[in-house]
Amino acid sequence: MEPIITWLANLLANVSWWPWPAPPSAAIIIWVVYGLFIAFGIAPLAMIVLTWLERKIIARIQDRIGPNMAGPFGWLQAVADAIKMLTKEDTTPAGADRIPFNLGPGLIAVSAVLVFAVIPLAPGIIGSDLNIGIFYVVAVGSFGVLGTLMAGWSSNNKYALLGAFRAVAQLVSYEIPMAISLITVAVVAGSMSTLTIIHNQAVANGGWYIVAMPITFLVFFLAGMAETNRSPFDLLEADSEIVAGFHVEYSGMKYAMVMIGEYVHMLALAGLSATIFLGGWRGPFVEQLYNAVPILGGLLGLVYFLAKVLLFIFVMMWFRGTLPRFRIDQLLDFGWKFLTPLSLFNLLTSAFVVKLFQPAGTAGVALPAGPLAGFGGLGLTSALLISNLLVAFIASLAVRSLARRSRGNVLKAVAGVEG
Amino acid sequence: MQNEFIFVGILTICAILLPVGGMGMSWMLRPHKPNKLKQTTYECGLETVGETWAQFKVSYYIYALIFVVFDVEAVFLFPWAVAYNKLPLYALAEVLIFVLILLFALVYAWRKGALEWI
Amino acid sequence: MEQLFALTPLIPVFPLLAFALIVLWANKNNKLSAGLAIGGIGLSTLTSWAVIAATVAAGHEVQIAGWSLPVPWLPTAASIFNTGFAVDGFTAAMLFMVPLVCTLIFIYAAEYMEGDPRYARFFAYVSLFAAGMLTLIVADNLLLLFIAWEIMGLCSYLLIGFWFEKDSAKKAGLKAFLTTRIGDVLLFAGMLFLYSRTGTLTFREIFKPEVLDELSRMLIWGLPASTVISLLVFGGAVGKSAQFPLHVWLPDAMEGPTPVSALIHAATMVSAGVYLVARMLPLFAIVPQGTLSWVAIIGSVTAFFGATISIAQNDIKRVLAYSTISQLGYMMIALGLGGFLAGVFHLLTHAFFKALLFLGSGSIIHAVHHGAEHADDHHTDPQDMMNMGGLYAKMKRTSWAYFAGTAALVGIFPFAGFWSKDEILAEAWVQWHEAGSIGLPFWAWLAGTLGAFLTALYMGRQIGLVFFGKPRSKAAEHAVEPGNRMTVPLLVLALFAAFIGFINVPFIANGWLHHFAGLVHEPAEVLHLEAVPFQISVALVSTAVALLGFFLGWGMYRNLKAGQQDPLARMLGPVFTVLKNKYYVDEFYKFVFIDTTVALANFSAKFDYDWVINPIVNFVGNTGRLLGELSGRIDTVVVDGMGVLGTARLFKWMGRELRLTQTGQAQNYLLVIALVSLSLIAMYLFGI
Amino acid sequence: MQNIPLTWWLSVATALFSLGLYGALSRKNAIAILMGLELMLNAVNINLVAFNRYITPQNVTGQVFAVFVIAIAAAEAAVALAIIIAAYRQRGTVNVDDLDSMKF
Amino acid sequence: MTEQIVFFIFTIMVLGGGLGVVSTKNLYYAALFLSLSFSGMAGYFIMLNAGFLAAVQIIVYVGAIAILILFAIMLSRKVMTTNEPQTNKQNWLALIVTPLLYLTLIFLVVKVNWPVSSAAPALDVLTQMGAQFLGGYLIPFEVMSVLLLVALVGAIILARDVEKGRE
Repeated sequence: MEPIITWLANLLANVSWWPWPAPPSAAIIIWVVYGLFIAFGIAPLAMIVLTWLERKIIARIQDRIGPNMAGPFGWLQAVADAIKMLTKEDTTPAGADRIPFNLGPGLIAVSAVLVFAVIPLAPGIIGSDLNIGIFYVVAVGSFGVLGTLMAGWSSNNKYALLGAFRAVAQLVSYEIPMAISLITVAVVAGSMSTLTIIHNQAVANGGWYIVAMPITFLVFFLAGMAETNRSPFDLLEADSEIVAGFHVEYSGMKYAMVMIGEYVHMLALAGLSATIFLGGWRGPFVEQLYNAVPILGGLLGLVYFLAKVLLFIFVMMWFRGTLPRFRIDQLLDFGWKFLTPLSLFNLLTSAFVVKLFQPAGTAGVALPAGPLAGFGGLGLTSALLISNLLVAFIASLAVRSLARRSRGNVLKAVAGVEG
Repeated sequence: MQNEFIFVGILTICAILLPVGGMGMSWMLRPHKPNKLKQTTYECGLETVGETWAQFKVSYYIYALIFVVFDVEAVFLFPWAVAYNKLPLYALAEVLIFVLILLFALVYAWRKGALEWI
Repeated sequence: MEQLFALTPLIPVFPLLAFALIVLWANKNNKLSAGLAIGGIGLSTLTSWAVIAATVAAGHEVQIAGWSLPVPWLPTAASIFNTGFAVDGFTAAMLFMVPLVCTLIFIYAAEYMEGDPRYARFFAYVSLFAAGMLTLIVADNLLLLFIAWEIMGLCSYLLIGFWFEKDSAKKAGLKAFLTTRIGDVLLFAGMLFLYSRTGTLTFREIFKPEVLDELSRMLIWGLPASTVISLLVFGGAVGKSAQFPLHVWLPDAMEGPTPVSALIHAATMVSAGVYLVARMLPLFAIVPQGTLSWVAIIGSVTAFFGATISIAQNDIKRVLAYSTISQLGYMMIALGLGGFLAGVFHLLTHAFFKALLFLGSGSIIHAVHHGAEHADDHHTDPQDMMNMGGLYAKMKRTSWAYFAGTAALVGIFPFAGFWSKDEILAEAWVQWHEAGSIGLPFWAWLAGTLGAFLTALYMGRQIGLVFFGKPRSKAAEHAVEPGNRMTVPLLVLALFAAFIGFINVPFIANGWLHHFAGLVHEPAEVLHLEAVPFQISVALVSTAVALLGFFLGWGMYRNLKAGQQDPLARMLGPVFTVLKNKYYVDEFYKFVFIDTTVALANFSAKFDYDWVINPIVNFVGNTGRLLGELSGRIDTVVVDGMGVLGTARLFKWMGRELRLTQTGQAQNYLLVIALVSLSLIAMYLFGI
Repeated sequence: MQNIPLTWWLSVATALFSLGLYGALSRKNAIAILMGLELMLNAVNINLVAFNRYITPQNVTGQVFAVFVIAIAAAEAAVALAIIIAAYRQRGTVNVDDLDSMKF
Repeated sequence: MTEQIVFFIFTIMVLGGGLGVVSTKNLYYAALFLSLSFSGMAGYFIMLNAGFLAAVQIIVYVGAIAILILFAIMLSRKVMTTNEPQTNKQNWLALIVTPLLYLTLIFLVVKVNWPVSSAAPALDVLTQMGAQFLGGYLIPFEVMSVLLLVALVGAIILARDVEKGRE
């Protein structure tokens, strides 16, 4: 890699039209290459591969075969779809607001792609280790909300508008539990940087966070699924109710952009879950190999990472294949009345546990060590696990009693009607 | 400028290029034959009745409202989370108060029926 | 033993926890609520004993300097409000009294309040109250003390108005709240001054000699800062401790349930004011003839004045209420004369015997009430002493306990009150003789001695009316002794009333309390803290007047028949009417403050109505028009002057036009704001 | 960083503030007025952060304040919009010219 | 040079967005312009060593307030016609006052000699911020939660009671 970059830098330095006085540094070149790779490599690939994968998996779940004609296992089907999208005529409805109508899908795609800036693909391969890493993820997600609203509003279609408003209500409802579970992670990791989070998931530091914080993971993952509008949270495009939701009027490449947005978002969610809860590229021998032969270690890390990502992707598709769609009131209730309080309580208990295990003050701050600091990372992991399970248990009790009460009300109402 | 954000800028430009390039390419490749019928609003083949801007529920607004409040809460909690390990025990107590007050807000909204989809 | 001090912050926590649990969880279950409350305060008592033991064991140094636990509390951007807990000898002495009396009263209340529809709520309130009082004692700074102070004010309001169906109770609660509020505002102002001048509210830091010195040299409104601050603080104490002229709320507070009267309005809360003055005494003492003499004067007036009113009351609890006011006056006398320990000692003993008397009166009321119900008589006021008589035969236990309390209050050797009251009088006596002339100490001594006589008189009257003679109503005939939960606390308190005085008897252990609690202000170096030697002449005089008064009262009233005229009323004539009406202070206040305020408010309301509703310009225009019309009319008569009428028209026109500037549109106002700020910046920039 | 002088930031902030003020002063629609107010608040934020960066770069007080401002702006927007909606429902208008019950 | 170009781009976003907000007749566009302006401001914050604040800006303004405004526009849009002028009677006065204010303030900005420090910016912004929230600015921090609570309660009452009255 190194010589090529130097060569590129020299080449650029000698180009007479270069407007800047100094030639771009090697870092800039790497960044540009990496950025182009994400935007034009990962994003379209994600759509092509994932649509094919989804069709195959769903087909298997539904006892079908799925696409099998074009190419081996039908994988050319996806390519054919992509070509069709590119060449299909693109109609804009007469009453649409043209500019926002065209901007909306773009914004959705951009917001999904931007997440990859902080996801490390392999040891040493990360766009940018922002110190606000996971907070950044929440932030760029906001553009997606705006894009959705723009797309739905500008279409001048009732279904689209209704779909957009449903979508926004859903997105904002699930953003809170997601953000709070990310805060929980930040409390445990003591940082929002994704690299630090991965570092803290070394076995010596306590291992993967999915072990320590299953509830946090669950909240995050469910909220993330809702954010990506995946089934069973896909009622903003509920085909049978509002046709296709906010993107009903889109066709051709703009539709492709919406789809890219959705699938890239899905990939990003899987990637984030893998990074935050499954240790990212962590796996046996990665670090040793990386220290010896960086390229091989990086490749192995990439393989592990991809495996974890695919696992999550599979889980999402599995959900889609098996679960029926929520009703909108159930969806919002689930978000606000269950996930939000659960994540808040989980945050508080986790923070408490973390304080118990806090090591003595570092870097000039005189802090007494927590009473259980001696147990180290593994102790923290097990204590967090216990507290998570406890929260889950209490939550299940609360849900049970609430359910019983509401069932009682229903029975009473029924009795009242009959009597 | 913070160096680590340069890549975010580069990626943003690349990401914007994606829809721009995609749409531009498709604009060059695809046919352009608009007609009145194609441009009508799609409602599964039925004629559109009335305005697009149908009666709209306040509930949507209320959800957005509650979201705003909790969003701001989350904003305050992120720096706390990062600084948490470097602060004494009172960090927990103070945030406990903060969160409990907002939990009270949630309970209020719940009790008031603002979280009911009716 | 030192480690036991760490328990201090827990002392107020238990009742607070009980309060929270009752409110949030146990409020449906009466037994559980009472159990929680008693358990909470019981735990506090035990904890307090541990802390007291630690203090006793820690020795003299700690008893003076104290143990403290500072807690940085509220950081603001610029500084940090500190709070914290502290225990010294004085605190330890208070810690012995407060939780113990509270516990006994809680147990008593568990029976007394039975059948009340808001039983659980009662225990929640009293638990909160106890938490407040205990916080106040262990606080090491004015801020925390003030918070506790306000909690108690709130509880007092809630408890006085506990039977809010009764209009009088509702009003009494309000009155107490508002009256004490005056004092609270003064105290708060004092705190603000103190904080702004010294930057701290922690006692220990305020009482450093250099800080005190600085305070005495700084000026507020042309007076030494220490004088202003201590007067303001004293204002707070006057409100809380029901000193003249803010005493009016305390007798009305007897509308609350009797355990509340015992708890709040006799034993603990009202003594908070005295506690505050005692705690802040060095601040008062910096300027010798300044504030302290005011304390003594107010104390003397209150002591005498309360006692005189008391002899003309018929309500059993009101007698005790005025007696409380009077006794608090004694404490203020002691503190005002610089006799720190004498005041504190009387505070302790008084808490025990006054709680005893109140609980005893509650027991009597309970009994008479029972009797009234038994006799199916719903008109007899069970609190009116004129309806009692001959109860000794019916309730022996209560009677004996009550006699012990009376003896303590009156100051019969060797009951507690004898020692403590004597010490106060001795303090005044010694200072009088040292001064050699008739000054404040003499008048204080005189007021105290006369007060002692009157105290004995009204107690004798009460004993005679309640326990002796023949029952003067059906209710009294059928009175029954209440159950053990009520009488046992009485007996325990009676023991204390009898013997608590010995902790500070000069002949025994050399005045133990003096060395334990009396020297806490030594580091401030402004007070003379030597114990006053026992004055046999004072003791003889006061015992003599006490016996005289007591037997006079007892003798006059023990055979009073139903419907017979009050003998004292016969003797004193119109004076008695004045006393019976409490010197018309309430009426005076109503006339001076309330009526004036209402009138002022009415006036302002009218003023406001004409002023705000119609904008300023309109008002000006109207006035101008009126004036114009008036002069126009005169002018028409005199010189038929059209010019003047023209002026009136001009004003009218201006008024009409200018009032259009009030468009009611925020944007217009915003524009004006922008314009004004623009011109202000411009003026600043161009130096106009 | 020093390529951009502090006055640039302040100038932009001032311009934004004036734009917001103009919006707040001249628009009829209550929501548009609110948007103008939000612009003004943001202009203030630019100032706070720029001062923080240029004058006291070592601490983050300016940013802390900016976060508070943002939070207050959010609360303000929530309540203001609720008021606007309520007014619309009651009177069928969001035109502030018509909402003048405060008039003398 | 690069920085100045970046600054210029963001300025176009911020001021262009702001201009759009106050000049467009269509409220929907105004809200979108507002989001544009907010995004540009986030860029400013990144340039000013306030990455966290930039993210907050996006989350709160673009992700929440802009959405809220769009919802409100939606709820009250029946009366919104883009044909009639969106400005009120005092438009001309505002057109005089605001430029004047702008000029005065610019004068002020240029005239004052700002005590610019050349120290390196803080690195641990987040940690410092968290510590300040819980330390020096604890009371504003806690009050903020009360403010949010009050805002929520007030907004719910306002927005809902009317709804009930309608139904």
